[in-house]
Amino acid sequence: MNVLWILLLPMLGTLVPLLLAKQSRSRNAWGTAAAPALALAILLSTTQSVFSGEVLLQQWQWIPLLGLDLTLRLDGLAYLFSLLILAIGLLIILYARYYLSEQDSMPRFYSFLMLFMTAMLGIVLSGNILQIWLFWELTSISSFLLISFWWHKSEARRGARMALTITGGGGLCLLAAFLLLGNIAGSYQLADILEQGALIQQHSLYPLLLVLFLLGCFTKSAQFPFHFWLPNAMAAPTPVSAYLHSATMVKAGIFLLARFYPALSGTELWFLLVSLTGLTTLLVGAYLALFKHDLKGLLAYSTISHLGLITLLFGLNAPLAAVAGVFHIINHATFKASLFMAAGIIDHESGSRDMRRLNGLWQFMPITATLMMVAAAAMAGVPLLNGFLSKEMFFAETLQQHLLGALSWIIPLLATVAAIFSVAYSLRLIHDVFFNGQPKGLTKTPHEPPRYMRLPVEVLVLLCILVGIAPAMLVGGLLNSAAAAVLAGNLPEYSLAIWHGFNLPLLMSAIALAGGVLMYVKRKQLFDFQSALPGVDTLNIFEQLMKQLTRGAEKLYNWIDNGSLQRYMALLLTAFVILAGLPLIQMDALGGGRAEIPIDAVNATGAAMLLISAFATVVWHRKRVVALLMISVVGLMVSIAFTRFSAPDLALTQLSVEVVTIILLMLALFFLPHKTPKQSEPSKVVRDLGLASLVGIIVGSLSYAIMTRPFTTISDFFIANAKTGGGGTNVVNVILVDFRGFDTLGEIAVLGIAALGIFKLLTRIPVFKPSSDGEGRPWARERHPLLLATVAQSILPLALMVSIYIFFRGHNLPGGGFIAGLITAVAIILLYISQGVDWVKARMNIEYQRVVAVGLLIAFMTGLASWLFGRPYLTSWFDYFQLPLFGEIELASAIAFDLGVYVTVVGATLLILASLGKMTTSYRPTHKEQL
Amino acid sequence: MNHWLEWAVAFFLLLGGSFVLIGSIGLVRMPDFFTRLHGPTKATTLGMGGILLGSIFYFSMSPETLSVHEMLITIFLLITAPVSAHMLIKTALHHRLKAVEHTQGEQELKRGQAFASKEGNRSETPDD
Amino acid sequence: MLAQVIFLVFGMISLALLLNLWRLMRGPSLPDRILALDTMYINSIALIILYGLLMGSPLYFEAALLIAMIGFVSTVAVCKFLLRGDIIE
Amino acid sequence: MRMTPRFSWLPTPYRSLLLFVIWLLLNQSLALLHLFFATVLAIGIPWICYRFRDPQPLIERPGLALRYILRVFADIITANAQVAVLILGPVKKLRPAFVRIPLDLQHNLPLTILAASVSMTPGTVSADIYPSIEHLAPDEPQPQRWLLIHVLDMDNEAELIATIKSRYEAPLKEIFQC
Amino acid sequence: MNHLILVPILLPFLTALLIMLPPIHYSAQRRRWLSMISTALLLVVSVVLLLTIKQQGLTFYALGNWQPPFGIIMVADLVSCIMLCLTAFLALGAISYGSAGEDEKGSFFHPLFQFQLMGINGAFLTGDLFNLFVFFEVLLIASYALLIHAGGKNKTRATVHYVILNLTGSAVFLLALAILYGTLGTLNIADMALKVTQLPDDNLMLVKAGALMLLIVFALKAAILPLQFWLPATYASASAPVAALFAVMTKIGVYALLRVFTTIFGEQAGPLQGLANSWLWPFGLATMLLGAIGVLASQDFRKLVANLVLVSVGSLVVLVAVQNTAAHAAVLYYTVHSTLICGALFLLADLIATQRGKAQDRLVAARRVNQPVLLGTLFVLCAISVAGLPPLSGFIGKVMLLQAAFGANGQYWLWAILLLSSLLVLIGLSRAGSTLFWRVSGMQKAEERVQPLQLFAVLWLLSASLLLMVFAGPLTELSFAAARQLADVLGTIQSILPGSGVLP
Amino acid sequence: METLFALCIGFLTACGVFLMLRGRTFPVVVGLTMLSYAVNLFIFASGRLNLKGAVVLGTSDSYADPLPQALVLTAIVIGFAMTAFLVILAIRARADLGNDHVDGSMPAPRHAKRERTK
Ligand code: NA
Ligand code: NA
Repeated sequence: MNVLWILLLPMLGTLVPLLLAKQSRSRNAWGTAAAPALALAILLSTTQSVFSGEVLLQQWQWIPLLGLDLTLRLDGLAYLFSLLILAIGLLIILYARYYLSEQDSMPRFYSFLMLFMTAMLGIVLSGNILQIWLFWELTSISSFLLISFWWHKSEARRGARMALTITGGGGLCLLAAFLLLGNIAGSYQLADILEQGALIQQHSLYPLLLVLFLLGCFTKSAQFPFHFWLPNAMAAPTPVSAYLHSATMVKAGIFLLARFYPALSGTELWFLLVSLTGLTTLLVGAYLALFKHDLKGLLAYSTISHLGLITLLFGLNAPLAAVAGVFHIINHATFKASLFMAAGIIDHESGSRDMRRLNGLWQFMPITATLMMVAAAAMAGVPLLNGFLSKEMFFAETLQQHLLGALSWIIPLLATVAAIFSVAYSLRLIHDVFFNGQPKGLTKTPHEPPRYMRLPVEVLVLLCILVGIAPAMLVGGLLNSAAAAVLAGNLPEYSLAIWHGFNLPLLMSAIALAGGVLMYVKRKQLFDFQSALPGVDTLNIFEQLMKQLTRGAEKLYNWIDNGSLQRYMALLLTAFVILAGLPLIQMDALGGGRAEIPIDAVNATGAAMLLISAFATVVWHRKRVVALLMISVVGLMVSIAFTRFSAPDLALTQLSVEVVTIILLMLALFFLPHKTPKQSEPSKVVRDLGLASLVGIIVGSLSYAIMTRPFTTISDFFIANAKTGGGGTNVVNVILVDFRGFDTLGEIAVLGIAALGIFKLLTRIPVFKPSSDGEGRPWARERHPLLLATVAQSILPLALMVSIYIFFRGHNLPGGGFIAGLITAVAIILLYISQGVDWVKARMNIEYQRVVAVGLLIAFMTGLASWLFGRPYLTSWFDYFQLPLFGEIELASAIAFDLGVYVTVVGATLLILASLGKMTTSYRPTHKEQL
Repeated sequence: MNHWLEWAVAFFLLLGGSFVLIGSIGLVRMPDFFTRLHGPTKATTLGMGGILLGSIFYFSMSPETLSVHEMLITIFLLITAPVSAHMLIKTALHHRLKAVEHTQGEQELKRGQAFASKEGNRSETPDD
Repeated sequence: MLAQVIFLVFGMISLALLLNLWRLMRGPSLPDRILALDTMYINSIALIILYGLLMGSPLYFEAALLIAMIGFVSTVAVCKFLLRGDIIE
Repeated sequence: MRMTPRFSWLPTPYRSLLLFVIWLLLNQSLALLHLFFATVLAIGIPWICYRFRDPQPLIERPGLALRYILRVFADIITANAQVAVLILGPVKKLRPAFVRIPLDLQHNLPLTILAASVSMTPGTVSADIYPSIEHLAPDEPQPQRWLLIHVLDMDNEAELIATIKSRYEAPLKEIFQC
Repeated sequence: MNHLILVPILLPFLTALLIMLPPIHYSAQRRRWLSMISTALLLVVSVVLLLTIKQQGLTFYALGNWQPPFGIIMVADLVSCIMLCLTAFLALGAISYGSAGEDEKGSFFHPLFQFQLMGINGAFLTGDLFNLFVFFEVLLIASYALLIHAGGKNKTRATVHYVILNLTGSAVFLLALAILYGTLGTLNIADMALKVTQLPDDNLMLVKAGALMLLIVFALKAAILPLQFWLPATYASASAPVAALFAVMTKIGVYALLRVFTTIFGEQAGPLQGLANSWLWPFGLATMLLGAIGVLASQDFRKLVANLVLVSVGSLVVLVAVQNTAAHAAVLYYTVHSTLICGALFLLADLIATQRGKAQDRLVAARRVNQPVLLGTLFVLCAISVAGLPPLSGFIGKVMLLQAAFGANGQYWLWAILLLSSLLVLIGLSRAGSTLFWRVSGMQKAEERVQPLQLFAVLWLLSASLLLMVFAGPLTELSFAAARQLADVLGTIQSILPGSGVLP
Repeated sequence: METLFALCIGFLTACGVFLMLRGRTFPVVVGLTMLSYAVNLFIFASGRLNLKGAVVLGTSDSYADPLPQALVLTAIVIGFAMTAFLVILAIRARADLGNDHVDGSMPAPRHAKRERTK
């Protein structure tokens, strides 16, 4: 339970500042501090058992199928990091109370900070590697929010995005590494993985895994060449820098190196990748730090350098080096956090961080200056301070390794060079800021900070001194247990004494101190040399890179997707040609051996007419009216084909749909140009012709292949059961209203919806009403020719009669509700054509959308009625009744269903055609009318 | 099978088919739109009547039924053919189609075209 | 004998249809084309009735009836379109 | 001339009769059931459709009407034979013409029947009835209207006009009493 | 027989009709409430159905009491039930959002919305290939009509493309159906799976042609490269609730792929087994990458979200091609996650656009949103989830996807492209977020505020991401169970066609 | 006959596809209509051709396959609904966008495009 609370309390703590938002700033700070303080207390309560080597474990099932169980694991390493996170976190909370101004939203800051703390604790306490990743990414997110806290500053936004991009990318690599790791080890539990070091290192995927893993660690820990995000993250408020960029987040990568040390280290590859990266980073960071004029910039590069140092230590594949690494983690956290906070104080109280302007601050803030001097000295590795101890160990370790064979001496040499730089920039930090003449152009007079703002710095500096003097007493146990965890129990002999006698490491330290002082004294030449080099503005480069990436993406995307439907269609059809054509090519023979029906002259004539008129439609497609007439012939021939090949129902439907379509197209042509301009380039026409021919050839061949193959189908069932089970002799109709009635229900729904959609399309459409036809003739004078009007009125009853006839016979003979509905609708449309909208509206004022709804409802309810009899939806019913005089009659539920179809069709057709017709009248569809 | 009926069927079918064909020949042969209109309007209608009569007789040959519903198609064609012709010739007037050269009553044609298209002056009488 | 007659008439109707198509393609004016199409519709009725005779089946009657109706309505609609542009006004 | 029907439930009796017959034609049956349906529909459909009908003069002389129909039928057959000959004959010898016939009839229904009869019979096609009275205000007097016809082969214009007026227009005036 | 299976289709249908008729028809409030209540009820029904099926196993409903393979059947298995629940959940969010005023910007919003649901649910439930076509058409026609809701030039332009492409797609669907019917002689999916095993060699390639044509159709619906072109403009221009609902539309394509290519051409299909995989794999990867590039390239936020949809589609399709239980389980989990979160993003985009004045959702400096804290928080949460960052559901989805690829051919391609596209998405989202909320020009604030119903809608959809995370254990188990059921083709055939005898 | 039938289907498809590839809405509508004819005939043909088998019970002894006919009926109706929607959409696009190009705007001529990129 204990370990859980260490994580849970800060998590709950994210809410505290939000809840206290209305309270005073101090209360907010104290309230926020309460949760981590309590967590710290719990952590301290476990000291005994952790130091004794116990591993506290807690586990809950979460996603067993992914191998992701919530596991908390507190060992020495986790203890060390938790301690750093919580303790320094508390100091930061206190510090931030004074650092943040009135304009800054304190609840937001504290909430983000607590979120970050939770994430960090999550990483170090996790006992499951997927869970580690979960918290790992959470640190990226929360640090993004913290870096961009002053979002109105452009460099804050950019810095945050840069950090997120780099660490996010690294996080993805880490995920891949973890998945590989889990897969190799057969478990995602940390404990299992740490035991499988040998297995993992022998696996063929180990190199890939390691590279991915290190990419994750190095990006987070700002190792070269990913280091550049860290200086740019300095746009964040200083408490953030002090916390994230010195003590915690940048250490997350280091933490992982330490955490997986037993499983991954010890190989040649590990050494090469880790130690060389660390060494490079150590040098690059130290060198660049010297030339930064920004206080925080200098600290940032120094952090990079120290992180490189720690990385190098872990890369040396030596147990003692690992111990030194752990030790330096502690020391770096203390002195760097205090330095950042002190820098923040200077910034806060003097209004600047530019060391070219900050001079002689000793006279204004002696206490702060003293504190900073001590911390800087610790950073430089001055004896009696904690930094000296770990640096000493570091030097010793660089001397112990023989990894580069005969060239192994390079490592201690370069380490010393880095140390010289380290001393030089530390010296600059002190001298340039606190002495070196008078301040230049500061906006306010610097002064000491409030009492409690300095307190965190004081505490940390005190620790630097105390650890420096009595290391074994103060951090002996901590280091011991942490190092033991890193080394999986194989702790080497080592001593934390201040004095190891005169030895090579001490000499290296001395050289570093002396060299550093000398270098600082001679800094002028170095600075001149550096300023002669071309400056590298990483932020701008990154921004430019991102812009180029975006622009490149845009260009590529627009090149692929140029917004032209013709291209989309061509691609769709090409896909068709390839996918449908390939199997055809693989086929042995197209024909399937089924005997063909002989061709007769009449059918040949029909086919010829069909082909000619289809061809004519294409040829004349730009003369739209002519094309329409030609395609009517095609439609007519198709209907005749249906009749010829024993499908009277199809012919009827095709014919009735045909007429409605022609009316529709005629209506539409009024609002569209009558001619299509010639626009396609010849090459495009050729391409289209080719594509169309290929599609045609494939479809025709497929059809031929099917028709000439023998066949067995479920249709025999329909023929056998139409009369006995469906009560009708027209099998097609019985299929429609009974066997597959659900299709029909969907089909009339489509029709109804289309009608609604069309009404919607016509609502409030801007009318464009041509005053003359395509040739420029004004329209004819007579709106409603007399003969047509009279005849249309006489045809109506006839058509109604025919449609009733067609309706009722449908079940047993060709016909049915759909065709009947279209006949009725056409008869009414004929009235619209011959008499106009006003005339019809005066005699019949129906909202057709309601007719559609009623029709659908009838069909729907017919289906539902079968539930009353405990039957599935749409179960049909029919029976024969013997009536006196009339004889036998059949009643069937199919009739009711067909009635629904009929009403829907009438409603939908009229809604479509009449709405379109009404566009030029005072009854135009508007939205209000419908409301 | 009733022999007489069979003859009747053959007769009417042949008669109808001939007239239908003649109507279409007219459509192709005649020199201008107005003369072309006559064939399809009249000959074809009659031809259809013949074929439909043939069909009526044919289906009446089978013993149990008297098939007369083809009458309905005939009625329909008789009602609609003049209207179609009327609409077509109105369109032709509106489009000012030329009549073949030796057509008599040129002014009547002109006047008809004028009335088809003229806007306004609705009560004007077609007097010279 | 009847079968031969029916085939003969089939031939006549087919020829008539082709003639219609010729006029439809040839034009020259739109009314000419519409007239040709209207005639084609009517001739198709004959064709379908003949199919009915050939099959000895009355199932084709409705298709013929329907063509009579749609031929008329589409002809009227196209003419109205050419006359007034707006077919429902 | 009478424009309003005798029975409101049976506004158009001849049309009802026609529908009654058509229903029986369609179903090809004289069974009691169909007779019953035919009656219902013959009454019901005209009743529904009556609102979609402009008032027209009613047939006052049904006998005459029947005779007129038979005459037109006979004319169709003879006229068609003539037209067939003309179509197959030499095209050059045709004497096409446009002719204008003054109209005595005024109402839409008789005019329509006249125009239709003319279209179906002797080598003539009705082209137009003008002027149109569509835009006429209700109080304006009706102008003299004309029937424009196209003749395929015209012999004598006056004779043709006289034939049409006497053979078709006069009986229609009689039938509708207008 | 359990009528419950049919309710997800019938309920929205009836609701749509009732909304069009008096007395509901008359008042906007009544229309809204009926629509919302009905959708909530739909969710309840879907969940109950899911629980029932989980207990009883696969169940089917024979419409008209005509037994398969002759009649049309609706099949409820875990996969379809999960999709039903997803749709209802999403729809409730979308309809709530729409009821805050968007619905009155054009006619028939609620009926069309319900019709759309009917079509979608029908497509999920049907066990008949032609009936699937019909429901596709129902949902398509409703989507056409919804797409133009509230009007505007962009909508019209996008709709023209969308409609024409889909009409072509429908034609291909019909051709494919005809080929399959003409060779297999049946339309029932389970029966087709059975008939495929008895196919004469002569017909093999014909069936393959039909199947690959179906692949085109579903790829078009799912928006797989090179058939994805309709998607960005369509989704970016649609009215917010419509776009949110559309988030599930591409998933219908993925679902159909899963259904057809694991059942009909599943393990029993012999030489035709898994015939789509070699196509789906590369094109899925390409789609994913293109979507990620699109996220970077997008000049406005809605287009960015539309491209996020593409990314998710690409990931799903690749996994469909992997064709193992873990992959299909991942597909299911990830589908639910990505659909809901994309829906939430579309709604959120609308809220942001409304508050940014003229700039709308374009990624340029503009006036500050009125409620930066609220919208910003929502944005961050949505972004975290959709980018696959922890702790929201996206991260679980991503882990599932990556894990499922273990052992697949070309696993590293998938990993590389998936991770790369994740990075690109992260970059794109951080750019979008910082532009939308932080690049402020002028101090003028808009007056628009988020309405309660709108807020509810976004929170509702976002809460899904949280629930998917918290209950990830049982939900992944459910996904695996569903995937196992899906893969058990022989079992499916046995339960639908019990008389079909023992298969080879 | 099957050959002829397949030829017609293929030719109609090709014509329809060609028209659907045009740049204006109206030819696309016409092309779509043509393609629908082809597709309907194709579905119909999947039940194999039969000259003498209208599926009305009691009128024949070898019936055509009724199922494709029913499918075609559904396809015709749905096709009609879709065509209608597309037609009206074309009108709407013309009204909203001022032209009847499928992309809602005239594509710039090629040489003009090249100049712009220069
Ligand atoms: Na200075
Ligand atoms: Na109009």
